[in-house]
Amino acid sequence: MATQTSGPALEEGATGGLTLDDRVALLKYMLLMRGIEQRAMTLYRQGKVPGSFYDGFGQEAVSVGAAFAMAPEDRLCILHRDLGAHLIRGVTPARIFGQYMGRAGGVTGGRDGNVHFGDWRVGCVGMVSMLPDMMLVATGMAMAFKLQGRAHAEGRGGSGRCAITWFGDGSTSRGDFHEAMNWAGVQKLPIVFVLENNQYAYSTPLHAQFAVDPVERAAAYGFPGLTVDGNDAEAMFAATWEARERAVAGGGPTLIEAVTMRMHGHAAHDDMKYVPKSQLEEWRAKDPIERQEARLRELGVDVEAVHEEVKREIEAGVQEALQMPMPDPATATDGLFAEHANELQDGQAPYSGWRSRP
Amino acid sequence: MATQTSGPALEEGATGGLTLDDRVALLKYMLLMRGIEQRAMTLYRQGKVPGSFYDGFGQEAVSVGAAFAMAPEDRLCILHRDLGAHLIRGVTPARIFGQYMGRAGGVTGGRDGNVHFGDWRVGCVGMVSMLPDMMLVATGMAMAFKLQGRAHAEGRGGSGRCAITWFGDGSTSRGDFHEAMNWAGVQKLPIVFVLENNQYAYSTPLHAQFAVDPVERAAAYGFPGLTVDGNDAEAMFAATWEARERAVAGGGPTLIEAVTMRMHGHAAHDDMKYVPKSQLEEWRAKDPIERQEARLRELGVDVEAVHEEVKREIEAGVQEALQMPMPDPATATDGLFAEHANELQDGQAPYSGWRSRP
Amino acid sequence: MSVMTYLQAISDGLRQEMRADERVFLMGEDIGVFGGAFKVTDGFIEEFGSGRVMDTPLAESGIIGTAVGASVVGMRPVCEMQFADFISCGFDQLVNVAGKTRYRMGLAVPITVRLPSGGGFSGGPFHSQNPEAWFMHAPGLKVVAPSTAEDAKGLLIGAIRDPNPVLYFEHKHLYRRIKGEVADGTFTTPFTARVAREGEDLCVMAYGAMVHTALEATEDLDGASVRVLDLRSLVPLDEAAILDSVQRCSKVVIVDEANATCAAGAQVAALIAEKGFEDLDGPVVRVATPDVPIPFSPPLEQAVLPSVDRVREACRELLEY
Amino acid sequence: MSVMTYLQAISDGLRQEMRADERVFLMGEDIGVFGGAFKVTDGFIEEFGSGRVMDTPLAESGIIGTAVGASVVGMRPVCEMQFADFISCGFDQLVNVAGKTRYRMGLAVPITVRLPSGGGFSGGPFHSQNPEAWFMHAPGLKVVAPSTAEDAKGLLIGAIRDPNPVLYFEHKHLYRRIKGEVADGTFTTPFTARVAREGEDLCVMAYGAMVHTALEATEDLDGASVRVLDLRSLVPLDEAAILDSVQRCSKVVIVDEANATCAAGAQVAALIAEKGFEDLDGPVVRVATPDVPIPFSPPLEQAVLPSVDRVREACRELLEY
Ligand SMILES: Cc1ncc(C[n+]2csc(CCOP(=O)(O)OP(=O)(O)O)c2C)c(N)n1
Ligand SMILES: Cc1ncc(C[n+]2csc(CCOP(=O)(O)OP(=O)(O)O)c2C)c(N)n1
Ligand SMILES: [Mg+2]
Ligand SMILES: [Mg+2]
Repeated sequence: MATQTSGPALEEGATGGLTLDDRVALLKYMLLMRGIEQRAMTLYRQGKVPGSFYDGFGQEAVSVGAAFAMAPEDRLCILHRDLGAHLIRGVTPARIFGQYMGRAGGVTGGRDGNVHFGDWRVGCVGMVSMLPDMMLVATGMAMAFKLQGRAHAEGRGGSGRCAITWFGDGSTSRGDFHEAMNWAGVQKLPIVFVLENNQYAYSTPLHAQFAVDPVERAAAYGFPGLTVDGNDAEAMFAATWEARERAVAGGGPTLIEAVTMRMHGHAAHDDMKYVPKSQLEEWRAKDPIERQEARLRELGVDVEAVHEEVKREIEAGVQEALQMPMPDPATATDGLFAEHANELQDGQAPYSGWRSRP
Repeated sequence: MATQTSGPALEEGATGGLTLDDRVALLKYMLLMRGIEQRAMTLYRQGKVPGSFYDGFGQEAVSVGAAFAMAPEDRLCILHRDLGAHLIRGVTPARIFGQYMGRAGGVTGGRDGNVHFGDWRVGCVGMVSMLPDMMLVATGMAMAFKLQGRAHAEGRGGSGRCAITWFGDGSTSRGDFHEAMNWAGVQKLPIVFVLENNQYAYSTPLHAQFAVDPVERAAAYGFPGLTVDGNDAEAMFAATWEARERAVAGGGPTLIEAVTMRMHGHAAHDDMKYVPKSQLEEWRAKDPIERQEARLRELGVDVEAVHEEVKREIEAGVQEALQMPMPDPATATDGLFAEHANELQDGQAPYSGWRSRP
Repeated sequence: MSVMTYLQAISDGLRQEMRADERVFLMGEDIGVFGGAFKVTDGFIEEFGSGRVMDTPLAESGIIGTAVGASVVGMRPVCEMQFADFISCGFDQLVNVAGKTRYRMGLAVPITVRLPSGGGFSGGPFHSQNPEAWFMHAPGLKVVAPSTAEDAKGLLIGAIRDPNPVLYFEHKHLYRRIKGEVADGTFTTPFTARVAREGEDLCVMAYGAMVHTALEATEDLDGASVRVLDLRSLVPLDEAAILDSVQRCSKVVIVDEANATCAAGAQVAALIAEKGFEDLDGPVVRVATPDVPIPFSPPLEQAVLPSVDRVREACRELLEY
Repeated sequence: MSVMTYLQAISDGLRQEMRADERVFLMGEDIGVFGGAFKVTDGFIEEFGSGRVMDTPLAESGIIGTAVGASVVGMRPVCEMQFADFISCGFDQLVNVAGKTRYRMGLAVPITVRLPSGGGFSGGPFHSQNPEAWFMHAPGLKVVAPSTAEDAKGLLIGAIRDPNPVLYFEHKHLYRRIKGEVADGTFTTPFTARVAREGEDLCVMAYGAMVHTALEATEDLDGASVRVLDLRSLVPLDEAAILDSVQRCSKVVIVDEANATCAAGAQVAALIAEKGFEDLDGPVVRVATPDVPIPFSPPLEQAVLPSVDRVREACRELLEY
């Protein structure tokens, strides 16, 4: 049986603990994610976002909590409901809005759309649509860390490297899920797999994807699987932080099942008729942002100030993005092939724990 | 934990029990398989078998025991170490020798070689090389049985249909293994999966394929997995028969791990240097044919007479095959597309239990 | 006869054939309760039930592989890829199992795979591809690609009835843009080319959405009489019709929405260069998408996809040759 | 300089580059302890250890996908497919992840995939394929295919050093049949065509094993002067060298061992028909394997693979044109 964790907040001050600033940061990134996606939806309705639009409304704690646990030198493959992870790594709202609108200044300069991006300058490989291909890419990064002798904490002044990737409940049905899980298990790689169980894959409910919760598979691949409240950013942080610790200590992979709910349609056009009203209501009560706000209010934090700050950042981002030109059609066939190799770079890692490292 | 069965012989007379004739038949098919493969190896050395040559020496009980449990109306995807299953379905030694030698009268008329065959007239789809693609094909058959209302025993005068397929330990690493197991589990299909664990995938030992024995995965797909002595034909029969019974009763799939040993190289050219001598010796003592012979001798069966009969059949088969012409080069591009659809037909099913059915 | 969109014609073809043949059933992601990402199977689960309109796990190899298995025991599966792009994930089962079994074993594999393909609406690199040429280079698979509502229905029913694996490319950008008269009930369209417009000065050859681009580009071309050949079927390729058009027109422009290298158009051009050489009066001109992924942003996407203007320009130049 | 077989040259290229660049490591099934199905990496695990000569699980998608991941964090993976045929199982990772990441994200994916390809020895439908054209139709992948020992080494090192995904097709039937002088140490061969024999009456264009078939077929062709162009690289395709040969010879025969439709040769023919038309004096003739799986039995296999005789016949006919 997989372990169930209810995810108590960690003690402040302890390694892996959260300071008050950290806890506020978790809220801030969730608010940023939600705010950006909501604002983008407006832009979409105004016809400023081409193609279709996907968001992660209701799932903010999953990407924010997990990515918050990752070090600057860690590497990430971020999926389509995980905008928070990009924000934590340091991708600015303006570049994200530019991305959505297909502008030259967007993360991919208009080559790819909506959430199909990733900034290699902050340690991320942009996802492909084919789910969950990125699980193998992340597994390969972890494999390389081991080959390079940079996987383990002993390796380089305490800074072991870890890979992390997210994927959905539906994505667990595809072969690449298996090849990645098995590979990581056989080679005992430093990687964290975050299974984002948001109850649906497009319209398909869980029971049509699997007979048994896939968190139970982890043991059969030789590593731990645990179920975490995916609407609790601090629980997500704690579980990921522990998994990362084990990984860089040579303990191998962890599968974290983040139980959450996709509160919006699969994409902008989806009216979600297939979701029972009661299910939505039940989950609305568990909103991850409200949960974090309640915590912080109790600790005396001025939550409204955080809201204001986030609002300003978003509006500034939108304005900046709206100034970005569309890409030049004359560049449409440039850069298919690289002249020189580049390599993923370290990203931002706002967690206080990384600043106190030796 | 997966169930371990030591595979006691079943009671005679009981449903699913083996008569003395059945037990002799098990020996006979194993002898036929071994004899044909040995004779083919001689033909190979004489340059009469083009390409390369694979055999199932030491693994005869796996295909013979399992296939013996299948009904005429069942459907099979047989793999490359499982010649016994073809024999049980009624493919003659002559057509098999013809197949190996690329003759017009071989099962595929020279289009494909060695064990890459399957006779649709006896309910089999010939394997492709890509392992384990056939697991999905077999799963699709089982899915169709259910759609057609012919899956379950209640369905049509007690004759529910079941699919069966074999695959190796190495093949469990590929995505198609997962997609098939998951699909069969979700849809609770009438299918028996036989994992032929012969300790190696080509030169690769088990620990490089998986961290945990894949029989443990069955539970995570929602159905039973059991480990069977793959060198005991009667144990294989018993486990498969029970799995088939459950399948046609609507109980869903079963994963049977047949533990055995590949006693020859991967193919004719492979000297198996990577296999420790002691491992071979240990397994030589567990030879499946000797085991069945000992049983039958104890019951007073004239085992040598069976040998003689088999020898004659094989020699007759070789002679017949040697008379077959090579295919006509003018036909090389014929038949890429079908003019009419055909459909797998019932095959031979020598088990006495099928004769006593209503 | 009824007037239908291209999309409605596909739905109608499926529905009619399911009514006519109980062996036909549908498999795909979100095709049942949701009615499909493009709503092609909207309402089907109500009429035919969840057994015949099956919401599968997210697993394309699984979809193709199990369809093959079902087809050889008497069923007629029609698989939907949510987007044609995802066929890459079922590629192996398609080219190796579905494509080669008949030749190797004499066992027919009557499956149909529906592939919503093509760009033009900011779908980006993974929702805009036209991968048909991969399968033209994989023996044993038939490949069709309708451009009109009528052919959409007739080719689909023809694909389902064909005893071989047939890849049916339905162009997403035609779904709601194209309308036409479509016969009621069931009928099949042969896997041959169709003359979309008669003409004798030059012939534009295309299939799928590009047929419309070709028609528009050459509607009024300085008075030239331009023939448009809708290939309609890529495997088998209607070589006789192609060579006949070369003979009639002597000048040929081939349009592909797919990436240029080794595209269907390359095969057509190679065929003409070998078997129609003597009839040629000018180079065999190609208009295709350059070899890059299809970019998302409209100015970039428009820069790479063959436009009416590019096709017109190519025809003009060739006419002047 | 040493005389080496084609296979030894591949091994030597790998070994030298692994010595020269510690980021290079190998992944594949049975390549370590066993030294590879064809013994290309025989003895490597002793020299480089099991970390750099990695026996992977039986999982081609896994091999390509993890190689991509390793490559973007500073490694230079070289993947071996046990047979080129099995690339179908890693197809998606290759065309969608490896091929499109640089264009979409500006992130280079420096991986090499070695693909032992080709028939001629009764390998049957799944151990004889020449799937290179699939990848020519997948933007973002480079494709090379040496025909000589020297190029085998130089193209392999070039592939490893290239900052892009490169598919390296090594023809199994050349492994031990072809020998030649090969420079010691490390060197790279440019991804361009090579004139295998000068000539002016006709040019045969080919790559891989078919270069030898072409040379043999035209060695003594009734005194005709026959040029043989070894394409060597399929992506990028050396269009200048191809068009230059057309200009010099005016007659062209293109040989593919791959199935004819949409093969590399179709692209070359299409290129010539468009850009070399004015230089042509006769149809662009193709010799290729017909569109069927490669059969196992020798008389059938020989009937479909392009033979010296078929190439000679095609050249004779064209010379008489
Ligand atoms: C291989 C593949 N097949 C089909 C799709 C189309 N598709 C896009 S998202 C989606 C559902 C994904 O569900 P899940 O993995 O649960 O992720 P979620 O969107 O719920 O986060 C599907 C089927 C895809 N992206 N990839
Ligand atoms: C997808 C795929 N990759 C590679 C191969 C090459 N190959 C042939 S057999 C084999 C080992 C198979 O091992 P296992 O599944 O254990 O079967 P066994 O031969 O031991 O019965 C390999 C790697 C293959 N057949 N299919
Ligand atoms: Mg989901
Ligand atoms: Mg094995």
